[in-house]
Amino acid sequence: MNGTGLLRRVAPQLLTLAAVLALVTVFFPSFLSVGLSGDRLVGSPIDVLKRGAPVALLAIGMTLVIATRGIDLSVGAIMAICGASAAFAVDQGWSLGVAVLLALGAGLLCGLWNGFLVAVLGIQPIVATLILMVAGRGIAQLITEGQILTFSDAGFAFLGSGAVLGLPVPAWAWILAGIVVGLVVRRTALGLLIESVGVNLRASRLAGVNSTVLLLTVYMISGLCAALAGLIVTGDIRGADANNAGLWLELDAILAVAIGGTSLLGGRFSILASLIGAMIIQSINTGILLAGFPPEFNLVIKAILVLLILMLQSPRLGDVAAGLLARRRRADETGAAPRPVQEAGR
Amino acid sequence: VGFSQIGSESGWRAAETTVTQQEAEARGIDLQFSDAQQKQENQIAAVRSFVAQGVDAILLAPVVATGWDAVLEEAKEAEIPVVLLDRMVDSDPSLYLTAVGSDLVHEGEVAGQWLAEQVGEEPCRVVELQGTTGSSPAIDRAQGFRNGIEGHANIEIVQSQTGDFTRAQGKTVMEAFLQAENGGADICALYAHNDDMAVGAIQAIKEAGLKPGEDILVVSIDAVPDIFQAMAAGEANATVELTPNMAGPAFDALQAYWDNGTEPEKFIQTESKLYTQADDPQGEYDRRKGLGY
Amino acid sequence: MLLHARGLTKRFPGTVALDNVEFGLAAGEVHALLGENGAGKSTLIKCLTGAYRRDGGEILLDGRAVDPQSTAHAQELGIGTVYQEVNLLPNLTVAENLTLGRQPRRLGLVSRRAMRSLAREMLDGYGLSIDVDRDLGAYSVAVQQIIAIARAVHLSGKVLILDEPTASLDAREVALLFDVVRGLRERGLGIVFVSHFLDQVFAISDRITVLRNGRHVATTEAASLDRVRLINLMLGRELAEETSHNHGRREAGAELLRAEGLGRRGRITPFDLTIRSGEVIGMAGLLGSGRTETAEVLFGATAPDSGTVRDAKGPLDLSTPARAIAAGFGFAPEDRKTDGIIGDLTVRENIALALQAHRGWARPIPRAEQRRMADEYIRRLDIRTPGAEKPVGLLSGGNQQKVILARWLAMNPRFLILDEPTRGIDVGAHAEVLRLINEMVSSGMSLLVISSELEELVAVSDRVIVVRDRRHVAELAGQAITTEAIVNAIAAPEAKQEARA
Amino acid sequence: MNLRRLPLYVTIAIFVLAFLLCWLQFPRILSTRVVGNLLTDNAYLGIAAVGMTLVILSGGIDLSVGSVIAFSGVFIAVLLRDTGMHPLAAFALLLMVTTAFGAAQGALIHGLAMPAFIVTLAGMFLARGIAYLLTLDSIPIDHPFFETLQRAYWLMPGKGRFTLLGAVMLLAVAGGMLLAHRTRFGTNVFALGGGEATARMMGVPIGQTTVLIYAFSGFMAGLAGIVFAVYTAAGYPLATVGVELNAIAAVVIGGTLLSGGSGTVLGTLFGVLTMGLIQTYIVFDGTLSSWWTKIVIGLLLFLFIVLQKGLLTIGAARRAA
Ligand SMILES: Nc1ncnc2c1ncn2[C@@H]1O[C@H](COP(=O)(O)OP(=O)(O)OP(=O)(O)O)[C@@H](O)[C@H]1O
Ligand SMILES: Nc1ncnc2c1ncn2[C@@H]1O[C@H](COP(=O)(O)OP(=O)(O)OP(=O)(O)O)[C@@H](O)[C@H]1O
Ligand SMILES: [Mg+2]
Ligand SMILES: [Mg+2]
Repeated sequence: MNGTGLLRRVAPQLLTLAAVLALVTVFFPSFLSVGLSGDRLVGSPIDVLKRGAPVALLAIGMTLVIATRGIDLSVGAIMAICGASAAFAVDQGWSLGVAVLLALGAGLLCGLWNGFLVAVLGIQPIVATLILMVAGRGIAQLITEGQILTFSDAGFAFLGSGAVLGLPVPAWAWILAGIVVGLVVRRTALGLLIESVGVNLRASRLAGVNSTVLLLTVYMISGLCAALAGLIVTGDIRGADANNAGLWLELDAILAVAIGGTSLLGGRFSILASLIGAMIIQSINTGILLAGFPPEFNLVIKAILVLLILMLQSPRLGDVAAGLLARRRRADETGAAPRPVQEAGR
Repeated sequence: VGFSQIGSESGWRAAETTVTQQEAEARGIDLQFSDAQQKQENQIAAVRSFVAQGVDAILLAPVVATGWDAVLEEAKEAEIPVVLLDRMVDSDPSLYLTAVGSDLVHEGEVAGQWLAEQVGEEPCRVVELQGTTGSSPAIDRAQGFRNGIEGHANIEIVQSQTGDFTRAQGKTVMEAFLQAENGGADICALYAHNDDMAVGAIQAIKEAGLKPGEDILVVSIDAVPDIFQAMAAGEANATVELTPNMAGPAFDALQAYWDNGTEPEKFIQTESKLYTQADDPQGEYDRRKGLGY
Repeated sequence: MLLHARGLTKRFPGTVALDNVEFGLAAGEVHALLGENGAGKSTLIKCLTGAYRRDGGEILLDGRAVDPQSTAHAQELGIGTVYQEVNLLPNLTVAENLTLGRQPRRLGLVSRRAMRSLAREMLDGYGLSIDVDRDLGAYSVAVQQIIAIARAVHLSGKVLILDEPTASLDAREVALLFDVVRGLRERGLGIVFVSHFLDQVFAISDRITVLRNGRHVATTEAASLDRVRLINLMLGRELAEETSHNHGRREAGAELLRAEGLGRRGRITPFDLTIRSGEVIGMAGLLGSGRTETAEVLFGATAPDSGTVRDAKGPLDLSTPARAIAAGFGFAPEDRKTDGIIGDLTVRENIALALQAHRGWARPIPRAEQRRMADEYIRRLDIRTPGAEKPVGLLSGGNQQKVILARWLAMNPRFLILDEPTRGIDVGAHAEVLRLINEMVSSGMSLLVISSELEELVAVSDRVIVVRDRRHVAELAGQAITTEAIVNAIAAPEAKQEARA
Repeated sequence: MNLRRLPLYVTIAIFVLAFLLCWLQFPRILSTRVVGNLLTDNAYLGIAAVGMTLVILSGGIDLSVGSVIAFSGVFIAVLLRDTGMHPLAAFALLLMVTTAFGAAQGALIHGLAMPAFIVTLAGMFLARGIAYLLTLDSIPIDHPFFETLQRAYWLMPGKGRFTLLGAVMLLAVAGGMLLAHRTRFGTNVFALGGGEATARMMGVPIGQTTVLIYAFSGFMAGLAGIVFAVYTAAGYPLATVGVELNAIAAVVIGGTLLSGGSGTVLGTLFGVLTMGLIQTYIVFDGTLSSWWTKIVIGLLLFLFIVLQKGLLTIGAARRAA
């Protein structure tokens, strides 16, 4: 997609983001201010970039999975597994590099498993990944033995809460991952093949697309993204919380993809739009926290905002409005034309 | 003995499970363990299965207070004594043998009183990290803390949000609090409904360039090992203990009941002890480390 | 006029599919609606039946303005329609498909028994012997087509619209259908008939309306028109040359492939097949006889469970389509909607897909190159589209078929299988496809062409394989290839094997 | 035998086989007590799953179910606490509310062409959020009528209880079967699942059907909420988190195609029972730690699904041959 095409594609998401930011600013006026504290930037926008990292990372992989007409419910559990593996490794005194490799390896393996169930055994994606969603947290707890496995490795903690050039590491992580994955799928033919499989698997196979390998790849990328997210949340709290790391984040990731305008029925996708979607969700979350409502309001506010956003983005909204208008106009013209007499059944 | 545990959602809960298993083993009791994954429906089903299996007694750590009448009656009909662990139920006391637990409201009070004592007459703006919205510890510990600071108009709770009992949410929400309260300069103390959230919040405070324990007082509940480590480093100020050893007293009561039918008291309260930096936090940490927290 | 459309206009982004079209249907007539691929025939029908919301114009039924909001509404008005793509539900049973929305009920519940007998009654007279309780998907496209027609006939109180109903039917079934249609005409229904088979059009129609590029060109009595004039009206130009018989024009090349004992249990009885380079093998047979299965086994779409295929260098691995493609095979399937096009992707991407899949994801075809390819084939195959970036699902049926052909031409395979390549293609394109086939063959490619149109087979084939009951029963070659010979081979239980010239 | 029935038979066969295996290990599992428990403990899930089956058959999904159940309990509890209403009146009011809620979701899905997954995800947030707004506490219900409902059971030989709740579930399944397989509406649901565009061309009233489907699911979720409220005699806003996923899993294990258009309501019942059996087995085992419980549930789920898939493939191949 060239520059203007890309801009047109993500325009609704950008507008929505702007609207959400404006809304939050109304409730919390200093929301948009960014300052410099020491050598790092601070302020709510930076918080959004940082806190949105797990969902943004998950959304990258999820976008590809959804583009193949799949869904990956297990990413939250994979985060827990990978965080636990890394914390375990650090706890054992292994080097940070080993820990990171172990976590990424675990993520790839989980993705491979999902991909195997979907692509080779032909199990429906939602069920296939449900298995790991249920079992994955158990595996993570097995690794941590049910505890919150804490560590004090400064390097690992840096992954979660450090900053480079003023920007938090998690923000760098998703931005870079987004660019890398985005470039890989768009500069190679991967994106085209993924979309083709998502639109029509059978026809794609008959055109020679190796859908099995493609699906495996896509689920593995999703696993890898989840592994990165897991590393970040684990590093952030300096401990692997197998039970809570990434809990229900898969739903937020799917939401981000949907807000990003990628159809849950597969086909055309945009990673950039999904990432903006993730930032929209995070802005809502942070906004709710900052605005200081009682916590019991959180869910209702979020639900209403999400519904509003989706309704405004729905292509049908224009149609429906136009339809209503047109009907009124036509009725005006013909002086309330009588509806045709319905034929009695035969 | 069948043991229906809520789940393994926090370090404390895991420790309770471990301790229960250890206590059972020490007494030669065959423990049937069932994890309900935070769902009452699973717990009810598990208790029913225990009854169907014909166990000798049931330990139940109820996820909520309500909704136990029917299944407890079934156990009673099958003459299986039920002991409640660490949380109460709303049912008629005749339906269970006894309950072992601490008083959640009291825990909050202890924390609140400590803070009131600590700040004296100084004005103090407190931020509160609540537990999971709607859970009974969240409700009771919030209430207790308010009781504890009652009459001290200088202490004001200015922010209150849920941190879901987790470290990550504790940290996230604390970051927002710091943003909202002038970079944290306006905050005098943090009250967290459990230690895990406090540990997360402490990191957020440090990352904002403030000193937890000094710039912002930190008081929380549970007394898990990590908070002692923080206390030893001077980053947390106080915690209220909730002992994970609920099973010990429970087994004692059961033993007495089996031996000669002694009906124990209906509520066996465990102590809600306050620990501060003065109480040898390093030593407490070492003592607790191996308990499976 | 029974049904009258005035000034009908329908715009799609980038196209005006209907431009102020006038169309009148009288009671008791069969009115053929003709035009090239993309002329707007299907769009007109969809506007008439409420499937599309029109942008302008009015529709009169029995002189009263009607405004069908949905196909259900049109059905209530007494308009029954068979749309171009077989629009039935493969996951429902035949009986459910036939009676959907009108299932007989007892005490509020659907009565299965009454539904079954109603369904059987509806199918009466079409010469089908099928189990109405089986899922529709278990039957071939042809059977589904007949069921769709039976459903529409049942629904049409006043008007019956048939959009290319005969595309997948054989001569016998067409004859049966025409009997039904004539019966309805007697009863005073108005019937709209769309087809690219001009013989059929002349056989059944009373009047003809021709559309071109979304505009109304002419409406005349069928009797007053001859083939050439009609074609000129449709094309707006003279058709270059009629394709002719090619007997003896080609030299058989060297042996390219040899299949031995290839088959799959339950699908196709093991067969032997030799393919020489630069020849066209035609494949004839009744519907459901196993022609598609032969193609699928050859292409790895269904893995064979016996036999081998080898070329000069040795055995080939044809276990998946991708491997077959790697071995230089290509396959344009019969059911283009589910097996052919990738609807949401653009014409460009659809054309480039096979080549791209073959090169692997890491070696993308540069966009400029894709564009060049797409533009070239749009020009060469005369694909009617506003541009290469149009989603292929929005093209008219015939143009979709051309896009799939383009996909394989871009691969330049040594052996290409075309399953019903001319189905649903207009006269102009039809000649074009046949010309293409000849062109490909003369460049050394070998083809296997499956077709229900025997003339077409006779015209292009060097050899013809006849399939019956899932086995290859005869092979004709050279001068022996005549429609009579093929019909005899299909019909005669003991086909004359000596037809092998 | 019709090919479309195969998944149902496979599901039933797997359930019976699994039950036999459990019985070999724990003979006590074959008792009326366990069977009674299986029906009672899974009553709310079964009812919700019937609604979910129709939704999935139509090619949709309803994630709001768990939250609606929780909302229902809270709604009833608050009504009974704060007004003098009879529980039956409260039930009726609740069913109207949840049905309307479902219908609204359906209307959004159809009217704005938004994916069901997302609309119902928002619905899930909304329903639980409203439950929070009603109360944060768990509210006990101690109405005599509730006790009557709770105590209504038939004592089977062997001390097992066939409860009213279990009966309600079986009725709901029977009703669902009639609705899905024997009404025009049901066929329309299948048609929608087979392909929306095609169904539209065939004259299926898409909008009306979609709204009705989600309204039905909302109704069933409300009914499940009532059953759950009776089951626990309380309303609790945090209850039944994630039940929608269990319901979906039960529907799929029951042989319904998640992409829609193929499946049976009866299969769903066996899917629910299979999930219940897994739970029971794990409690009977009693040695699994928290994490092993999760892993084993996952493994068993995997096993069931793969076995089902395998049997289906073999069955289909055999028929083709
Ligand atoms: N839904 C749609 N969106 C956009 N363009 C469309 C759509 N449907 C049809 N068109 C365009 O409208 C024009 C007329 O198409 P239509 O299907 O009516 O042709 P047709 O005469 O039926 O052709 P064929 O003989 O190939 O079936 C074509 O250019 C096609 O690309
Ligand atoms: N007239 C009919 N009555 C009953 N069953 C039929 C009829 N025609 C086809 N079938 C069934 O449909 C199945 C699928 O046929 P299919 O279309 O694959 O065969 P084919 O040889 O490729 O035919 P085609 O000529 O359409 O390419 C066959 O197995 C056959 O049993
Ligand atoms: Mg057409
Ligand atoms: Mg065929």
